[in-house]
Amino acid sequence: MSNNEFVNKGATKNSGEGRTLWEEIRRRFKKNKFAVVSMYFLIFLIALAIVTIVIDIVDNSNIYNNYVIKQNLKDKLREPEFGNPSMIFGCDEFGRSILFRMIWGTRYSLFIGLIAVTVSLITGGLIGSIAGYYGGKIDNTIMRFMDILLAIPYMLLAIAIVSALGPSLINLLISIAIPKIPSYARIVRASVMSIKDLEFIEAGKSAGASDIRTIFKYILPNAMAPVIVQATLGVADAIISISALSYLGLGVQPPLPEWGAMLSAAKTYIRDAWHITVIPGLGIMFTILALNIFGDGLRDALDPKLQH
Amino acid sequence: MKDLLLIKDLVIHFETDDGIVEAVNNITLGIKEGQTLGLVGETGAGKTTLAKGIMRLIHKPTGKIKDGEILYKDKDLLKLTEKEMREIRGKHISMIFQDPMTSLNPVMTVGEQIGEVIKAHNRISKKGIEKRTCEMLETVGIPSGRAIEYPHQFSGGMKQRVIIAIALACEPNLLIADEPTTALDVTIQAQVLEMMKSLKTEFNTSMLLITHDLGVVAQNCDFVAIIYAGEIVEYGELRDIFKNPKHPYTIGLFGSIPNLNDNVKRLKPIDGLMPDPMSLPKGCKFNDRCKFAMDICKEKNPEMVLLNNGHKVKCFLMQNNI
Amino acid sequence: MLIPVLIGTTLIVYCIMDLTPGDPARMILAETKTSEENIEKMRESLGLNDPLLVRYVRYITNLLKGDWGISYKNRISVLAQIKEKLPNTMLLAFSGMVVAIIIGIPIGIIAAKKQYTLFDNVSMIGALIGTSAPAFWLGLLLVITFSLKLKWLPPAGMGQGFVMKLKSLILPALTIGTGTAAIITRMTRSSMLETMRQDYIDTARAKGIKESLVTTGHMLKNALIPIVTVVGLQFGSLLGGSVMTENVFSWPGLGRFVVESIKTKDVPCVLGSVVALCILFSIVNLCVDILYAFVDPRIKSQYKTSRRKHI
Amino acid sequence: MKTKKEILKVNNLKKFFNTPQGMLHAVDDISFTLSEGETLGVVGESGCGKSTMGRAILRLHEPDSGEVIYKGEDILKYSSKQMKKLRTEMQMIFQDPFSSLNPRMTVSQSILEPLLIQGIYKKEDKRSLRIKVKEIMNLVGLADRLVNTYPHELDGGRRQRIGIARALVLNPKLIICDEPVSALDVSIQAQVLNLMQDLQEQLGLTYIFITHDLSVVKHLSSDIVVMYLGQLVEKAPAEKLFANPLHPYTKALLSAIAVPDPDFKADRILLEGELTSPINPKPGCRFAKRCLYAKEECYGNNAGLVEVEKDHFVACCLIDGFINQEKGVKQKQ
Repeated sequence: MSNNEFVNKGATKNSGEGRTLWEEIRRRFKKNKFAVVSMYFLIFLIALAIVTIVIDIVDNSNIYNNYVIKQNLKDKLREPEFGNPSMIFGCDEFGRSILFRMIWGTRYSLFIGLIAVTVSLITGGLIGSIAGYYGGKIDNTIMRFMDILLAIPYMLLAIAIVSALGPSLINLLISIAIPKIPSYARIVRASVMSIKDLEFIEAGKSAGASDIRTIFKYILPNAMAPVIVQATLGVADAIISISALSYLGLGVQPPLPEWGAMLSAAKTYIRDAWHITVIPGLGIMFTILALNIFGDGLRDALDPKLQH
Repeated sequence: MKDLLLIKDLVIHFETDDGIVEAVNNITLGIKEGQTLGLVGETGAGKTTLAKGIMRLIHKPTGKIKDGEILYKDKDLLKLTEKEMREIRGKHISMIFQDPMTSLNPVMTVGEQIGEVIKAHNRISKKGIEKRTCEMLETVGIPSGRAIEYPHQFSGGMKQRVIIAIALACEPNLLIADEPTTALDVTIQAQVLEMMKSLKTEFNTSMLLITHDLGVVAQNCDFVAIIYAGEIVEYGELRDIFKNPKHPYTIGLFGSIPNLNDNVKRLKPIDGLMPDPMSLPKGCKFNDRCKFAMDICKEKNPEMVLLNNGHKVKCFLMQNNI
Repeated sequence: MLIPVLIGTTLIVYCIMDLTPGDPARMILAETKTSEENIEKMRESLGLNDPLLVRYVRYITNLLKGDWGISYKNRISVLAQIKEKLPNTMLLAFSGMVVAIIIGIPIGIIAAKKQYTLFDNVSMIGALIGTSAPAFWLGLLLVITFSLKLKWLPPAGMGQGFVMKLKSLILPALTIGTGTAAIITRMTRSSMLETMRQDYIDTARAKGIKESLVTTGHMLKNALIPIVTVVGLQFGSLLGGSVMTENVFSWPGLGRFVVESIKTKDVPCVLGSVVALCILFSIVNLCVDILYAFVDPRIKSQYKTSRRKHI
Repeated sequence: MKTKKEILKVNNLKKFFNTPQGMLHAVDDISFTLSEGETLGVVGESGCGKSTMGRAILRLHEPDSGEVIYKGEDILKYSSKQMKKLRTEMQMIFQDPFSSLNPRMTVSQSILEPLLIQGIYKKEDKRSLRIKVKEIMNLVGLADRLVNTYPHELDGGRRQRIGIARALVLNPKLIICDEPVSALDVSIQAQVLNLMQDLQEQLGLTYIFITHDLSVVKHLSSDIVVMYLGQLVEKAPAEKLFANPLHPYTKALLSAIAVPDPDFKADRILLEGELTSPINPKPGCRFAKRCLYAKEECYGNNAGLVEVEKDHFVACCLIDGFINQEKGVKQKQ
């Protein structure tokens, strides 16, 4: 006696069959025009950075040497001229075209930012999920240690680390990644704790699922949504920190064309040449603006309860 | 008996970017003076939307009252200005919401929340408000000394009593109760319903009791209206509806509840699912789940048919055999 | 809660600073070009050869006794320099916070009440730009426009006398405040929107009370709780921000002092400053906790449970 | 009547949680027996510990003491490996259709997950997995085309069927149902209750049916147990319990039901006051504070379950007084 007389009766939800979760998210994301535009802008920036690296390898960086590094003092502080392509942004204090330096500089901010965020995300995420899942004493000790790290203002910790280890790229990466670990740990912990008590976790346990399987196959995939959003906003934070450290002279060292370093060099010529301060700053701002809008769009798409 | 409140062809839709939610589709309903009308329906049938429509508390941008009139003492509430409507709310018509846990402001003392409604509707001194607040707390069975406490210091049942005190503080003529006891335990539910019944007679208020529990309706209501997919499908006196229900959906509802007296072994449920308010079927909304569905049911939406002593049914089956 | 956090922070910073290359004794005697064993004697006197932990414990005991050590560079007592510079940083940080609160909270509330209108979109775009523009770059822009081009305000430094001091405070306060104002605006707006969806707002409206009463008595009172948390948290990043702003405006505060002493590997100064800033930050967190109890009665009633769990 | 074979025996099961305010006696010394193919209804108001008891039997919450005898062995002594194997015999159905399914898994993945955990099938042998899923989905009345849909696309009733399918896939003997229909609407509730009854007849399942809805429990269960603040106060066959409730709390509970019949006038026993707190409870009967008949000795000792009539157990020290009083009334009529 099969009971399929209940089967195939009544209307299913109108959103159609087999619409996977990712299609649903993409459909909602598409509706936010700003977010889509900023996503393409970010892809453009990443492509730019990769292209410059490929060019450096291919023609063993002679463009880099004579356009980005070589100084020609006759063009010192030359105003931006819209006619001449390489002079659109004008020249800096050593007569180097700001346009080229900006293009070659994208790789530093973007890639260091991405790597720093991944490092702090993975370490913070691991610590957070262990604290969130096991709770009790483990949770307390970990969270107290995180509170201590959070008690030191972020910028101070970054400056202290980078000055102790010296201003190489790797040390810059570490000095940005480590202070951000507590905030990721806290987000992942909150997300894991909210999921760990849901009934489908108990259902898994009642079928015999082990702790590892529960954490990695059930909890983490569901905990990813808030973490991804935080990661995009985290990259924005990292870029601001890199340029701030370079501005203080502790980050990327001249002559490397990092945007923050360009600003730092520009502050001495602030009276007579406004463009060498404004343009790199705009570069930083638009990148971070794009990341923030993209992050917001992602959060609205991933967060189902926002539907009116 | 005269109608205290008469709703005529009320239509309420929610325009979301996924589509239009047709929550209430031209409902005509009257609430008699001093009587309790039970509004019975399942999730998504539009019960709460109807109640909020009467109070004009439909959430703006998306919610819109498309059409219809709500006549209260020969005044159409939908035509009133916001200021005039505010005088009605709490004074003439007040409302109790479903979940006591979230219906009280957590950062305001219980006494203030009761005093607020008294202050809004009558010009009396601070002393007078305090006295009235304590009176109300005592009538709902809460020691007036607890007026200075905050909602989180009360249990679910006690919170619901505070909410009832707020609603009845200005002795309204009509009390709308949206599933007042669904979130409570059986014994607490019995206490609260018993108290509401005695207060109703004491203040001579008429009541619109919204619920999905037919047992609560049987013990507390004088008239019953069954709502399905935003339409009233059957209306009548309590005994008419319980003793000889006519609409297939109502019959199905009675077949779905386990009955305490006779121990029937197998329930007779209604097949299929509730219709999705964003894509309601053509013709009678119940046709895809109805055992007696005829072709005409799939084409046209039936009219309300008046049977004996006010018993109305919205179904083609009734039309031909009067 | 204060003590373990302080010990933890000082220990971490002490270890980091210990990794800094370069020998302090050599730095102190750099000008005098004395022989190797003089430097060795200096190392002995400063007790630099003892293991890390011993030096740390000695440092902490001196700290509590009020001896915050002497700067390697200019031989002046670290505590004296901190006492002179800390008030400037506090002035900057508090004025920045005041700017942020005055701009952030009202705009956030109005944007939430007038959702989907022009005001809402404009203020949200403004808030987005506010969070995206790096603070130090914003400072430079302000200096260019208001000091160099329009010549209204001094470009850097702290003026003497009340009026001059105030005039020189405007730009740095704006710089440090804008980023925080943006975050507070967005936070206030989302907290208000969340509160507007709650059931007790419907209950309040069903009482027929004036809309203004519903907004102040019910919405604001509840929306304030997460806002207070964010303000407390933001103060930490404000102190961090002061490092950058003081550098741009060469404001004689602790932030600039820390950066200078880090560059010159002046360990006692760095340690002293970090300790001072952490104490300030912890005191602010304490005040936020106390403020919390007034704002949220549920916290007041079970105050013995551990610190706020809301973040 | 087929001879009742005992499938499960629970002795003095205890489960306490320590909270900042003190020790919460969630499940306090509970004992009962369950025979195969039967349904044991567990009834009680919120906070009486019925869900905790269900989870404690399956060791989802590790009980503090007591015995759970299944097929002659105490499963509380089992090692984790033995416990994993036992999962194929005892399963659970959950209450909230929205949080009991993994939002990231399709219907078929959710249903097959227990098989993959127990290693009965490997991920690779897709064909046999597909057949198994179709067979189980058909059994619980789910359309085949729903195989790849996600939970967020389905309504409460269908999600509950997926939960039932997931519990059946390991073909267990005993299923603990924690308020399986409370979150559903009346019409859908009836469909799921009928389905559970069919499955019980088809597969000879034994249910422990936990609910706060008294009319549902009467309809479905053969034996009923009433819980109050972590303790069993009464146990009896369904008809007996409703016909002649003995414990004062059961009487109040049954009189509080809103019977869907206008002519039924219940002689209401309205309980005063609120549920007392289960934290650091004082000895003696926990219902004494709210009981109308409470006497001095009720606060003294903790009366255990006493068999007053055939299969009718009550935990009340004044019970003898009631019965004589009742007998007296019967003679007078």
